[in-house]
Amino acid sequence: MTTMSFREGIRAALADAMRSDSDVVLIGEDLRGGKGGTNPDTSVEAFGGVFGVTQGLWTEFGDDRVIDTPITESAIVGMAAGAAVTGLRPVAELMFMDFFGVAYDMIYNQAAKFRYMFGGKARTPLVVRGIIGAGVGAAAQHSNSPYNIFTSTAGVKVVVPSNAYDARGLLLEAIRDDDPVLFCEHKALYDLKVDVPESSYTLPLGVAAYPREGTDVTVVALAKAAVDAIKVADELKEEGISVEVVDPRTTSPLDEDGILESVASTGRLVVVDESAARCGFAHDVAALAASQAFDSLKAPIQLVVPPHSPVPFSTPLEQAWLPGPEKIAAAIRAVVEA
Amino acid sequence: MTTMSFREGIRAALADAMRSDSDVVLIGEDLRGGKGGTNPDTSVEAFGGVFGVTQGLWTEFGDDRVIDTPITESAIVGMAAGAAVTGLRPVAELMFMDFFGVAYDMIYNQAAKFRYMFGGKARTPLVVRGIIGAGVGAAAQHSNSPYNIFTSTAGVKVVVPSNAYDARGLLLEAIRDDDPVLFCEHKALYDLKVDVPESSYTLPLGVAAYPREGTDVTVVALAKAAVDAIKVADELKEEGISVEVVDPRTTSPLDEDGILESVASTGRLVVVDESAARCGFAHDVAALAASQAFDSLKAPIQLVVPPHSPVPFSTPLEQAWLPGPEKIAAAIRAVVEA
Amino acid sequence: MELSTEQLLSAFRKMSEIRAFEDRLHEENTGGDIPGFIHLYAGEEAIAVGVCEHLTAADSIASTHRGHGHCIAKGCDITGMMLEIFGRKEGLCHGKGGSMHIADLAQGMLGANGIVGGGPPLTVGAALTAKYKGEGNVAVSFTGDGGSNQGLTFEAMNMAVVLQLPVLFVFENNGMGEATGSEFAVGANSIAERAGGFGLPAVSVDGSDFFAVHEAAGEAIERARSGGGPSVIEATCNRFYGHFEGDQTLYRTPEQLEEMKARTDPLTKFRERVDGRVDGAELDAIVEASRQLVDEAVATARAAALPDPSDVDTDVYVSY
Amino acid sequence: MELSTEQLLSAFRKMSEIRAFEDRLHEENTGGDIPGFIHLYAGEEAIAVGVCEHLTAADSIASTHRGHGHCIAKGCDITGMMLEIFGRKEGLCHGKGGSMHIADLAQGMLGANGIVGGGPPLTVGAALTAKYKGEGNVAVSFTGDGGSNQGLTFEAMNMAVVLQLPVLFVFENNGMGEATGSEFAVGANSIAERAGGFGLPAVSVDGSDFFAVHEAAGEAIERARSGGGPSVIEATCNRFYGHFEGDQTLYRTPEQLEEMKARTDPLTKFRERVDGRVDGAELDAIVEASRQLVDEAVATARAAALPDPSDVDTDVYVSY
Ligand SMILES: Cc1ncc(C[n+]2csc(CCOP(=O)(O)OP(=O)(O)O)c2C)c(N)n1
Ligand SMILES: Cc1ncc(C[n+]2csc(CCOP(=O)(O)OP(=O)(O)O)c2C)c(N)n1
Ligand SMILES: [Mg+2]
Ligand SMILES: [Mg+2]
Repeated sequence: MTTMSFREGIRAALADAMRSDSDVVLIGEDLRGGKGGTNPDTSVEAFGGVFGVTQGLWTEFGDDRVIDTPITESAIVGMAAGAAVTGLRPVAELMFMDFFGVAYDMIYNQAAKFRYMFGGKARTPLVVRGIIGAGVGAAAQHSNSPYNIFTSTAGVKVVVPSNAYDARGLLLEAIRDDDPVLFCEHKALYDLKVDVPESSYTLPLGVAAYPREGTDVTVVALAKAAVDAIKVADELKEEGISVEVVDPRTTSPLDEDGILESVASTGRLVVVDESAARCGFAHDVAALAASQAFDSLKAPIQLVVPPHSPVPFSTPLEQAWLPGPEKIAAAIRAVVEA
Repeated sequence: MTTMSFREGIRAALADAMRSDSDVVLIGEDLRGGKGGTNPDTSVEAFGGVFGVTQGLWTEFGDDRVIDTPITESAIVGMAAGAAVTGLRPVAELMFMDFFGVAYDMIYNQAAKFRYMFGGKARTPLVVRGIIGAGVGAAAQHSNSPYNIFTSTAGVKVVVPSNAYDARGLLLEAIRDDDPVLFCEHKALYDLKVDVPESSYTLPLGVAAYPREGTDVTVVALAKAAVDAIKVADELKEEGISVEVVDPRTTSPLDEDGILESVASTGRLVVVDESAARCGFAHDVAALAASQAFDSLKAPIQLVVPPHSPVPFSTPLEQAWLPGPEKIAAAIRAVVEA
Repeated sequence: MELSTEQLLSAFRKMSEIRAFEDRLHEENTGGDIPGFIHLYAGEEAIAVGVCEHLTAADSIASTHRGHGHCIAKGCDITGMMLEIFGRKEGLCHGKGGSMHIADLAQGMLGANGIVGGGPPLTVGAALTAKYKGEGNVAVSFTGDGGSNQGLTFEAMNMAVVLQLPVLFVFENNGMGEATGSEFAVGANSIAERAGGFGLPAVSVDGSDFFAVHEAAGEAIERARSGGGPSVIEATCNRFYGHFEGDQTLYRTPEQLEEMKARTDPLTKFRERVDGRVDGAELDAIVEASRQLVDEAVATARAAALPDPSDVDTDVYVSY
Repeated sequence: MELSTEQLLSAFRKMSEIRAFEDRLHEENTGGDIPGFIHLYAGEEAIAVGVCEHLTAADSIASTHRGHGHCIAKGCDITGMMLEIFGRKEGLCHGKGGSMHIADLAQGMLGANGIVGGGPPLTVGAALTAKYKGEGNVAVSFTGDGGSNQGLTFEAMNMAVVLQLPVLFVFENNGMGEATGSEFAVGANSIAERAGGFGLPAVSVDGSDFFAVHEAAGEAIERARSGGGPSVIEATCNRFYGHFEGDQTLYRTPEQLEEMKARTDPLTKFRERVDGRVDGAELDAIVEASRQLVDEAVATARAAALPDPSDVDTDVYVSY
């Protein structure tokens, strides 16, 4: 065991994948940084990703495998998709997932649908990484978490991890998976450290984690919300409320059985989700429970989601926007008392 | 009263809007058709829209107001958004809503967020029209109904009408509305005729219709699904099952009270929705009921949604994909018997 | 580059097969038995064939909504295609794709594409694979004049130049995007010139002339194979049917169409060019054989089984 | 076009204000009091000012993530901007937007933009309004060298040419997009030449020379106002700080930066050019006044109230 930040976990998985399979290439903007710059020292990695995630990879793997590109997201994702169906195993970076709107056709109508449209003949081992999440003042165009949109897209898988351990294992699995995967990295987690095995490992897609077991209420939460939910669970334990935290880790495939079993055992459900106030991931989980665990439900399902607004810039507004610990605790109390 | 097809209803609303407000302009591909063609008769409307919706409008309103463009959806929607914040009232056509992925940034990060990002100072009276829906063999890239994605986007309104009467009234309202509206036209409805007033009228956004009243079960259904649900309701009446059909008509704003009241009165909910198997509009409505009408629910909520797959081409597959009358009837029976 | 008789016959056969396929589909379609949208390639055969005769199955192409010609030129099975267009279980895509999504990855055919401009970025990806694997393969995208205005297409060209990928962008300028003329929709003076500004060799050729296309494509593909990077070919042409089946083609007059067909039929032009070198009777036989092949494909398709409804949710993922 | 002393002083004042604003933000930022991302415009002042001096509030501009300079040049209130950047309730956008989303529609400033390439399509829309209303107004987009490679930008240029809209696309080529050089990322030989291929007049100017920018912009804007359609200006320049605050700028050496600052400072160059025509002491006073203005803006911002959390869901819709 060693300790890794979320950022380091992702970097480790990329390195694991690249060392073990020469078909894995990275494609994106400033993964290295410095191409076409004026610094005469051509061994410099000027960026290593905007958040430093890919630092060191170009030095180890070189130009052929760490491919810096112009600012041209449709071509980045499209190129990665085309490379994936023809034999590479590309990991494209969209930088901020907020930018999906300039490139989503290459996922939505292309990579996601190849296999189906072509009658099962295509394999598209593509990963698209991107940053999600509010909480750091990045404002309306750099703080979104559109994984609900990705989840609704048939043909892609979606990973939304909450810690370095999951991130590393799931990213390696995603890269080795033969289907397109959208891998979402919450920016507020990058510096968070947890224990992680020294050597390479994978975790299966579609299997939830249970960071806290409990009997009074099930809280389903992902990414930063999972961290908040764990904190709240620990606090409420003092008050005598026993909270089970289910972290699905991947929204597609979703560990439906894992969620339903937990709801069946507690009879109460709170879903915490940053993706959207409408048609979000929280609504998906709530609908799952309301259609398939209805008989075990003892109280209304509680959704802890942001308001139906863009993400505001100023800190007090942003904090009010986020489904943070206080709102989670209030929802748990409400559902336990109901 | 007169009789109009869905197509004619939309055309009438466009004409109503253009006649009454000279700031209304149409922007899209082949709205007229024939520009740069070789036919020496320059008065010809070669297309009038791919489904003939805009036929006659160029003849009446001319080049300045019916603006044919190259195939360049980001620029179409972006231009419309830019025109909207500077004083026009544009109606852009995306042709098939399936194409949103090449243009969505101009909605998601731009038009939808202007007002909020700019502290309430912008008005963006933009309508984006587009075709949705499966059922006519248009296959995986021309049959989607991504209104769940639109609904999850804060800052836009979303209209998904099921008949010519609603379509005409809601489209005129949408054009006169000062916020961006995504207007979804189900292609399987274009030829469907209903009674419509001769002269111009509007219908409010956010108010559901109740095409059938009933006491045993609430069926929430939109667009083509609403037509199917009405048919099923009439059939099941014979069997003694009293079905209330709620057609929200707009998914954002959503008539939450209207839906909740109906669910409170029947105690049973079936949601029929073509948008997605995951994080769809059905899940949104189910979550609404499970969180806010839980105590009146007597049975599990039933979701009638497609499988989590792209839309297949071949007719038997496509029929199996669609949430059609048989599946609606089965869900109603299941929920009534539960 | 002088072509052998065998090469000439092979090219003519492909062009004839495409023509027979499209003419026949036009007839079939009026019967209403084919669901969805059909876009016919008749009139543009010399482009697909002139390019693809330089390619092997290890090279990739990406196509458009108007994809039948590219499929046939790239070696897709004609019966398999017809089965697909009729939505049959044994179609090339098991009935899941249809006309606009025919693909055959084993032949290096990455798919027709319902998104205008969808092909170029994908082709750039295939070219990245080719470059990375270093086996001298190339990738080609076919895009219309309409698609030449899409952001996707422009981005793909810049990316290919920046990474110096072995890719050829072919612009089939048939003068129309749906009902809108390229005269209007392409703001530039020329698609090729505009593309040239992106920093890659770009030429314009008569796309109804197989030999002109074949020569230009040969140069570009050879350059790509030998590490010389991307190129563009704009090939002017005409489509002999409407944009899709059902289009009334009001943007041109019937007389214009007739004149155009008489002047720019790639098959006629080919015959004229090989007159004296190839026996006309042999070409007639190829035309006849092509028709027969397509007739049989239609008969097979009509008689074939439809997919089973239970297959609706298979083939979405490799594993889920 | 000879500029009056008044015009020269006005331009210098704007450039000084921008410089003071950005220098001060750079200092402030090291304190960590400003949330989010900050991109500074120092070094590029001559472009925003050289263009915007031709515009009135009835003309529109769309900007980038590096928007402060465009805002000031277009007439946004400096205190309002500072309040916004500090996330205050009385900021230009009531604290909802922040540095990357400052807008002031009343001034024709359609917004900074966090999406690279986001501005050009919006500008084309503003130009459509201008053309439709027929009052001789124009629209201008500012886009970086990096943004010049986005599909959005290419599409916008083609649309503007096709519809002959009164718009000017300004490309601020500061040589870098984040940490990647335009040398690498722009496959074409030149941004202006590539743009020219789209069918509109395109020139390249020294963007550190106010007079060069001002003259080229004057021509292009005059052409647009009088119905002559769209134009492109590529303005080469340098940014004096990192891509964003926090960037270590490893893609260039400190010596290169110093050399570049000495050679291409637009304010220094301006002073040299007006030497003899304008009194240096007057210019010094402007510099001093600009600093003071910005100091006061910072003081005001620091003292100002934050928004109320209950405002989180206001301003989403006009009505809902
Ligand atoms: C992104 C997108 N926009 C619009 C369409 C509708 N559409 C299908 S084909 C076509 C015209 C394409 O013209 P061109 O590229 O010249 O190809 P051609 O049909 O002439 O072969 C259009 C507009 C589409 N399929 N995809
Ligand atoms: C669509 C999109 N892609 C990537 C980014 C991240 N990003 C922000 S600024 C920037 C560089 C822009 O370079 P350039 O256009 O040259 O402008 P400059 O920063 O030099 O002013 C990048 C890549 C973004 N904001 N939007
Ligand atoms: Mg064409
Ligand atoms: Mg730059």
